[in-house]
Amino acid sequence: MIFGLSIAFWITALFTVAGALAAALLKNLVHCALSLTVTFAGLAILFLQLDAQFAGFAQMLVYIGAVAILVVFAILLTRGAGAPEYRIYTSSWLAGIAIAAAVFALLAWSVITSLPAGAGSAAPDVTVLSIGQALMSTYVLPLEIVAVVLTVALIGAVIVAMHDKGDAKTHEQKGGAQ
Amino acid sequence: MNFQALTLPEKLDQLFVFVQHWIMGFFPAHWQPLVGALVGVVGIVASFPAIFALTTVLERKGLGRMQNRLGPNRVGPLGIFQPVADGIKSLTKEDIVPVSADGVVHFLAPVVLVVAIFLGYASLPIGRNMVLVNIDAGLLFFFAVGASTELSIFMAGWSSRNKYSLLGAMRAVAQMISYEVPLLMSAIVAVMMTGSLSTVKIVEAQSGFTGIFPHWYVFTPWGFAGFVLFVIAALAETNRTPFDLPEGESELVAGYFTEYSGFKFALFFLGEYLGMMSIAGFGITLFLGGWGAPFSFLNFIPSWAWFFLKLLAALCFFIWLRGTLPRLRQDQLMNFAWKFMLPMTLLNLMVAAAWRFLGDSATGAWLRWVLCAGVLLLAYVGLGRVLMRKQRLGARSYRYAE
Amino acid sequence: MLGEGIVKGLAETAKNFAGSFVSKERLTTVQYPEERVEPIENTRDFPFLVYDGSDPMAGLRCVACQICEKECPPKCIYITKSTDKKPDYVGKPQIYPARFDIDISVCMSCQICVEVCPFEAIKMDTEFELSTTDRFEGLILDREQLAKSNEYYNKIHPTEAAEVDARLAEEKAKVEAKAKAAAAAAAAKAAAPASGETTAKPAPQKDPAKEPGA
Amino acid sequence: MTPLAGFLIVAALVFAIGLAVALTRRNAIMVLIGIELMLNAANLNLIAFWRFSPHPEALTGMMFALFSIAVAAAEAAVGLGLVIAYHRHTKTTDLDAMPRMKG
Repeated sequence: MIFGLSIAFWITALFTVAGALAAALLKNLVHCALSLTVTFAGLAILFLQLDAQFAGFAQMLVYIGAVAILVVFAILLTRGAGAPEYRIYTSSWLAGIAIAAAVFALLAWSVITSLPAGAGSAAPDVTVLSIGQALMSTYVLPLEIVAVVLTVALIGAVIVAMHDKGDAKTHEQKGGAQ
Repeated sequence: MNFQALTLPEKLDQLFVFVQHWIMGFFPAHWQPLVGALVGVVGIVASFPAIFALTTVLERKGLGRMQNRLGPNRVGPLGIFQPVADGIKSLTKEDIVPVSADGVVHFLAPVVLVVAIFLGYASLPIGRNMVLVNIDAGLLFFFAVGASTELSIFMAGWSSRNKYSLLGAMRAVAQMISYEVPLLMSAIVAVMMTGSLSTVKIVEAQSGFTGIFPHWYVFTPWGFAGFVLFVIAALAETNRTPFDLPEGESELVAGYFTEYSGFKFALFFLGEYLGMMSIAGFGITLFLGGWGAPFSFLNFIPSWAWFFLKLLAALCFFIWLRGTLPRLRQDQLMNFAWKFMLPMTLLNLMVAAAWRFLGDSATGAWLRWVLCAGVLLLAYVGLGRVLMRKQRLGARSYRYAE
Repeated sequence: MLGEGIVKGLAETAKNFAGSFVSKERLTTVQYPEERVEPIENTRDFPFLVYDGSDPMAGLRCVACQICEKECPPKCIYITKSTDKKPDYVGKPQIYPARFDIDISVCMSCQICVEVCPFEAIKMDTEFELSTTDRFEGLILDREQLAKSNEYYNKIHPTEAAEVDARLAEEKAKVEAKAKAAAAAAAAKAAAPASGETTAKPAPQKDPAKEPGA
Repeated sequence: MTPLAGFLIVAALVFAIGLAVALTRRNAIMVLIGIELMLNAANLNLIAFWRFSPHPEALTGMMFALFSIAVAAAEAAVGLGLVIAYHRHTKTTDLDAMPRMKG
């Protein structure tokens, strides 16, 4: 659908990066979580622009519907919702920025200097049916392993976050159950 | 398709499709897809809020009658212009934002809610050939978009800096996430039978008739169970009675929109009813044959009329429930979700799979009917007994804040 | 069985819903501005001042004793005493209220002002359509707005008003009898120069344990 | 810039920001947010490479992204559960104040 970078791509990319930047820079943790959601939504729209409908909707469902809520719950449960009065960056922030900048420089350099990819094939005909069939045939082993991982994560998260009395189990269950 | 060649019922059926094409004809070919989409969007944005207005009157009058009152009857004949008066009032009311509120988030919350809910209508088939975007993963799109309403509710509750708002929002989010699992699981049986996530294909799979009776999924054991579970989960998802704890006015003033007034409050109100209508619309699509007629001899009535009639019936049922049931307690709510809804939906998935593989032959048809209905009924009675005896749905347990 | 109660409840509301269309006696609604329910006799909302005769300001029973102002729990009564005196219903010169305001946005309709009034001057009204466009000044009722005739009082609370009237008439008769006796006594010793017949006239004392009304 | 390069640059930016967040913020939840950003950037890369590959019908990149989303959800649940459990014991989510976590 999108060959040549359209206006839609640039707008979405802008929102995605702006959301990520806001998440990095804002003081209030809840604001960070909300701007993180903007990034998630932007990435989902980028997936849709890449004709990956199923992945885009899965991204929305899992990240906006579950992970963002989970993060917000965790922030409120750890009483981090107010703006912190002390500095928000670690003492070694300069090194962190330097490493991140170096990584970005490396990635961008390799992207720009690499051989231009082909113009791309026509939009692939990927239906949910074909994804389901692939999941159930070629990728059945990874699927089962992911199922086990999710179950283990579900139980693990419940046990880790559980009170001794066993009554704080409501919110962690949901992230894993998606 | 040639409009002239169709019979009168077919003309009526495709009326709005032809209007859309007629409007599109005024524009150059390059612009036509955009214009067509815009016309569809305008249609949805105009028609569903109109039904919302109608629903508010129906709800207030219906609830009144259930309590042996008259309900609103002042504005216009029999009070049918009440929503106009309500709209004018909420538009002209002062918009109050608490001093300590987080202004930007407070403003964005109702907007995000209404936008997300309107997006969900995109893949809802409201008539033959009447769906805004016919995408392959239409149902997934609805659930994906619906998931973002939770965040907007959290935004509303958190940004108000009010303990009632925050408590209401946390209740709403916990409830919506808990019931999203059974909602998805109960919807999946219809997807399993159709073999597609496309809402249009799901409706088409139910459009046949045996004698005069339609092939709706609700007329099968797994379909009926799925439908009931879907309705319960949908009630919880839209914060309707008996699952309206987030707005429990006796304890939380008005829940997450306590600090909203004027037009923003109206947006929340609109969002709530639009969410109710979209989820009812998807329930109709999944289990009640979408825009299909309930009897084969009623096929001459336009498909969109059937959809809206079913939608109105569903809304009336929601109102009826609201007039009947008291509010659940938080522990009952959570126990019901995880100890009743989840096992039942999982079992229903297995029953649907068994139904699919028992086949359609003459002997198999009877066998699978008895088997599937028996398993579901047994599970329902058994699970109900266990939960009632252990009083999981009744015992009071206390939790204290740390 | 699980869900049994829900079905029963749904049947009950459906019965009510259908019944409200069939039998009109189910509906308790009264179409208020057009139809009105006659208020029951003990209805009360805000206090008013009773006057006798035809001139509201001249006939006020209130003597500005300020007991009600002191007793009022939410402190919604404001009284200024007059500097001059005017005769009350028995003809005795009394102070009268130069200003008597009640803030009905504060008043809680407790009726304590009525209970403590020794002069039967303040009573509870039944008028409830008091909305104004000015929520500050419009809800402070002054002397002129508060003054209502004894006939009006008789109309809204007939039993209670009859009792009050009887008691007042009795007292007035007693005072008049006493005055007449005093006059007769004065006439009897007309030969001797009379000295201070006013001191002989006792003030109308009231029984403190008076009935609060029917 | 080719379309692929555009998506890759966006992914690289998001990845770098996520890395910066994970390395510089003091709050443990923010570190998890940074990790989520990096995972998302990787997903975008996977999908972009899948879309512009010679044979997108093979679905390999898309599947990888789907599995990555599922694993990321599990990671978020466990990670946040750990943060909550740690907060319950020490009443802090500040990484600079977690000396006992040093191995």
